[in-house]
Amino acid sequence: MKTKRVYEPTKGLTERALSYCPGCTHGIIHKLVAEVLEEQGLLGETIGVASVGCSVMNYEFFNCDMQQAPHGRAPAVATGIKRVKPDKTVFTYQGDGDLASIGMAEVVHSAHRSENITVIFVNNAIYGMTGGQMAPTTLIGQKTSTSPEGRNQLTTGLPIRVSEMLATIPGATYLERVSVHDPKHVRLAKKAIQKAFDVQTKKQGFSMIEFISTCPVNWGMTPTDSLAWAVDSMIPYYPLGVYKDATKPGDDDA
Amino acid sequence: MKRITILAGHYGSGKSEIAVNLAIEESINTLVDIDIVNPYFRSRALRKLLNDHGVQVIESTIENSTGSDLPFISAKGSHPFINKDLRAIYDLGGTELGAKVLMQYRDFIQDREAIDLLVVINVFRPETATVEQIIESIKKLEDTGQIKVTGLINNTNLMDETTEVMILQGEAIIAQVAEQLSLPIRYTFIEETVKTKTHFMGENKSLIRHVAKHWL
Amino acid sequence: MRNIEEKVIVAGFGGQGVMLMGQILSYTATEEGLNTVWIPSYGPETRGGTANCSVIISSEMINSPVVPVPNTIIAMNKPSLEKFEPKLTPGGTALVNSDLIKDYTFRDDIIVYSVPCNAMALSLGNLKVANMIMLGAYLESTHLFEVQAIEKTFNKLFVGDKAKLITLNKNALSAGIEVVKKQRI
Amino acid sequence: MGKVLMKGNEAMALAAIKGGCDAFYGYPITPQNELPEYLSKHMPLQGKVFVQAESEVAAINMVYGAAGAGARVLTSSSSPGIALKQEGISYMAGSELPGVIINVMRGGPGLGGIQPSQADYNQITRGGGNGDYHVLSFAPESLQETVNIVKESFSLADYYRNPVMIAVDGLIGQMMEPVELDQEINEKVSPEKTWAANGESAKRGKINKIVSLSLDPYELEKHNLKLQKKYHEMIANEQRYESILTADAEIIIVAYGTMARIARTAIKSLREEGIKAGMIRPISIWPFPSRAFKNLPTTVKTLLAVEMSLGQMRQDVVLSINGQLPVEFYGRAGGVVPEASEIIDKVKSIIGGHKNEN
Repeated sequence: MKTKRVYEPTKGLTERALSYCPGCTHGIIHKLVAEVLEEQGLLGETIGVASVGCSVMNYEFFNCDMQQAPHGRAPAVATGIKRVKPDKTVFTYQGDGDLASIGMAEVVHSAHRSENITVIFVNNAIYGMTGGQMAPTTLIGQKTSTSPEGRNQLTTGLPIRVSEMLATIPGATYLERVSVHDPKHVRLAKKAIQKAFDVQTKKQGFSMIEFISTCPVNWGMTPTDSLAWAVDSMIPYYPLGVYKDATKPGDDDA
Repeated sequence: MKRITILAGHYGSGKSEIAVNLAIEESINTLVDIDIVNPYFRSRALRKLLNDHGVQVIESTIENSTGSDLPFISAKGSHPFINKDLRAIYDLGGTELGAKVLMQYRDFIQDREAIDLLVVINVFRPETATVEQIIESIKKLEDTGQIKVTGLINNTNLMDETTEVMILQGEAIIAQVAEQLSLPIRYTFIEETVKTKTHFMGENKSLIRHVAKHWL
Repeated sequence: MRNIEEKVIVAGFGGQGVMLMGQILSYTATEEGLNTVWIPSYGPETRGGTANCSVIISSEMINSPVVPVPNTIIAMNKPSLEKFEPKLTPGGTALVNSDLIKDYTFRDDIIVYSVPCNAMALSLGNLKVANMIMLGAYLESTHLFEVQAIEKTFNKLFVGDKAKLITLNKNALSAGIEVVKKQRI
Repeated sequence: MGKVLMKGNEAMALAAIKGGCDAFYGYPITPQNELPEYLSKHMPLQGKVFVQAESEVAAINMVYGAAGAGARVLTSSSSPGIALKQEGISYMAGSELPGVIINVMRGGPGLGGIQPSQADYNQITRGGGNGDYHVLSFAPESLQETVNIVKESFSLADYYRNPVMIAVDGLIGQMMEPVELDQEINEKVSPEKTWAANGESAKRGKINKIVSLSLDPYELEKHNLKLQKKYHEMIANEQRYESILTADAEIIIVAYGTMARIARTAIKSLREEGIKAGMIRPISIWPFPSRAFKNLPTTVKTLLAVEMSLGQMRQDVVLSINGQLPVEFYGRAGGVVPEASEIIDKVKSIIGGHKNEN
């Protein structure tokens, strides 16, 4: 009997088994980014910047040149690379602790300079790697190991909406928040990544895709419950959609 | 011993030592390390010793990363709940936060009768020094993990400065907890340096320090 | 080769062009093949307060760039004179802006040239060239360089839009030279 | 090009361009501002990169990124800014990336002042970042020496795949002195950067990774030992110093940078008075030129460390002489530049002291 190959793994990922916990959406996001790089023919001329957090070892997973950045500094490292290699594709892959807390200055200023890089921002409202502490994106009332009674806005402020904030910066070119909780949204998320790398290829400036993600282990939920919680609790506070699109539609030759 | 024993307790209570001791002595074939709270003093480092005793260790999915402090949980962690051939000990992280990790397995836990959740107590740990403190921590644990505690372990010790009197001091406090919560004291662990003929409450076991030997 | 060992401190308000005076001396020294070091006072002092720079010009290799004891001081205002006159070496020269320094009792072991450089600059039509009048006075008092050497530096320094300033600055230089010549007599 | 009169900061900037610098990333701080100001004008003219970062922290990480991509990179700052850059410097050393860092030192601790100082000696030679690493560091005394070392440092950084720091004090940054920018220098020839993560994996046929993370302690130890081997090579090959009038000296002053120039003036006066003073002038401060202290003439009775800091370099002198001779100290701090007369007085008090002992 003849077999027909209908699917094969993307070449954008290495053979290494991912190090993520069961039910974590990092795996899906890795796959989407890798597929887009492969499909757009960019893989062989891309430099990825790994950050600190659960995805710290993603330099083992992405099948392209990679550099590992200090905590929060990925957009600065990417700036350094992009300025000396303006024709290469440069992306960072950062979590919410890395990007929205310790590395807030770097992402804001990279957007501000309209640095021609793509930021993949994975927001799961918690510090996963260090054991479930409160992140700047942790929701009000959400219990974490450093907000044992639930996050209290009086002492810790309200969760930061990064996409909305960066949308106020003139230099930001393309900002979209997506989710990967079901197949339909996975497809939409992939489109967003395609758009972001497209913006970079056309040298149109700073692009960032924010992913609503999960952490079953540190949220203390089953994987399915955590996807439901992302939909029911996170998306209402972090609505999906395009927050900034400063590219000119139809003007593909620009 | 039940098919699955989950060990909980404050960090520094001696969970990991007891997990290793029980695994070796009680012909357990699987030790699941899901301590994401304090991954530094965990039983993973003892993989070889355990393997030599026929115990497979389920731990981080990062291969060959000894000394790693990346708290990833292996997908294999749910296997003992599903595969009835496995006799397993789960080593949870300290405090109630360690129990949070159990929540992801909720859908797999069908046979609750086969599971013991034992709380390891050392009354010389300042956070579990009084009856009230211990009861409160057990309640938090049950609340966070959505699972009932089924027994207590007296592991009162000051490492090699432990004396018989200290163990009895611990027993006096833990016995009150046991009475108020209607829980049995399942084991008392006796530091191997303590020479005593006294029989303490529960099954008595001599504690051989495997983890500390590697770390301290 | 001439045996030269000149240490001068130029001081005044920020905006009086004291840094430029020192730099012109160093530029000229470089062109003449001499060793030279120019050091500014920098930081808050240069923003509206007193500003000063020190210049060493030497036929030998210059070791310490610091000038604790100058041979010459150029004081464009009174605070500068008060600060640096005590440091001047005995027998040294002080060139002072007499328009801004009045009623001052000078040390009796130094040579003083009083140059009304503000008034002179105004009569040349631009207060800003007071520093170049002072530079002329310095040249005449030390004979460190030929006038032509300084004028060469002007030609290099004032280029483009600034080229039109060369004549004015040369005139200022000559005026300063004349003042000292007269005081010598 | 003959001799030109340039300000130290400008001269270093131009020297960097002549040394083949591809990119500069920096953040303003006194007293080094003329350096980025010069490069902001001249780098773009040469089709090269200039970026003013949002902070020193970002700047050094841009350097880290660009160095990882294979470029010749420069950053400059002054003491408190260098303190902020230590994390990135440690990452560069850990992942073996070349890069040049110019430190125009000012007084500390904390925000300190803006006047010249040498108080970063420990920060530079002991390493302000985490881990067992060293930064090859030079402390020139004149603009000519500075310019030559800046030019050379890019090839040294490439050769050793390690950060190189040029440590000058605020005075050298601010002073003007004639310099010859095209003097011949010894450039180390370094192999092609086949390790760079420069986005050429398709062409290269393999993936490159720039990483300092290593979770297996035995692997990490191995990496550390490899780094140590490199540092030992630097200790063997890069000790640089100048011995001045040491052959018959009774007292040897040890001083570097501007301090050494002031000491030269002091020595000249002392010799005129018949006091036999000499000097060892470290040019590399890491590795410290311990070699200079071997086989000193028997006439030498005392060493005198002179610094614009309070005994930081003296420790290295003590280690180098290893108890064979007493090591006296004179220093000023906080941005005060000692005068030659202060050193002369100190020498006389020491010599007098010896005479009393005899």
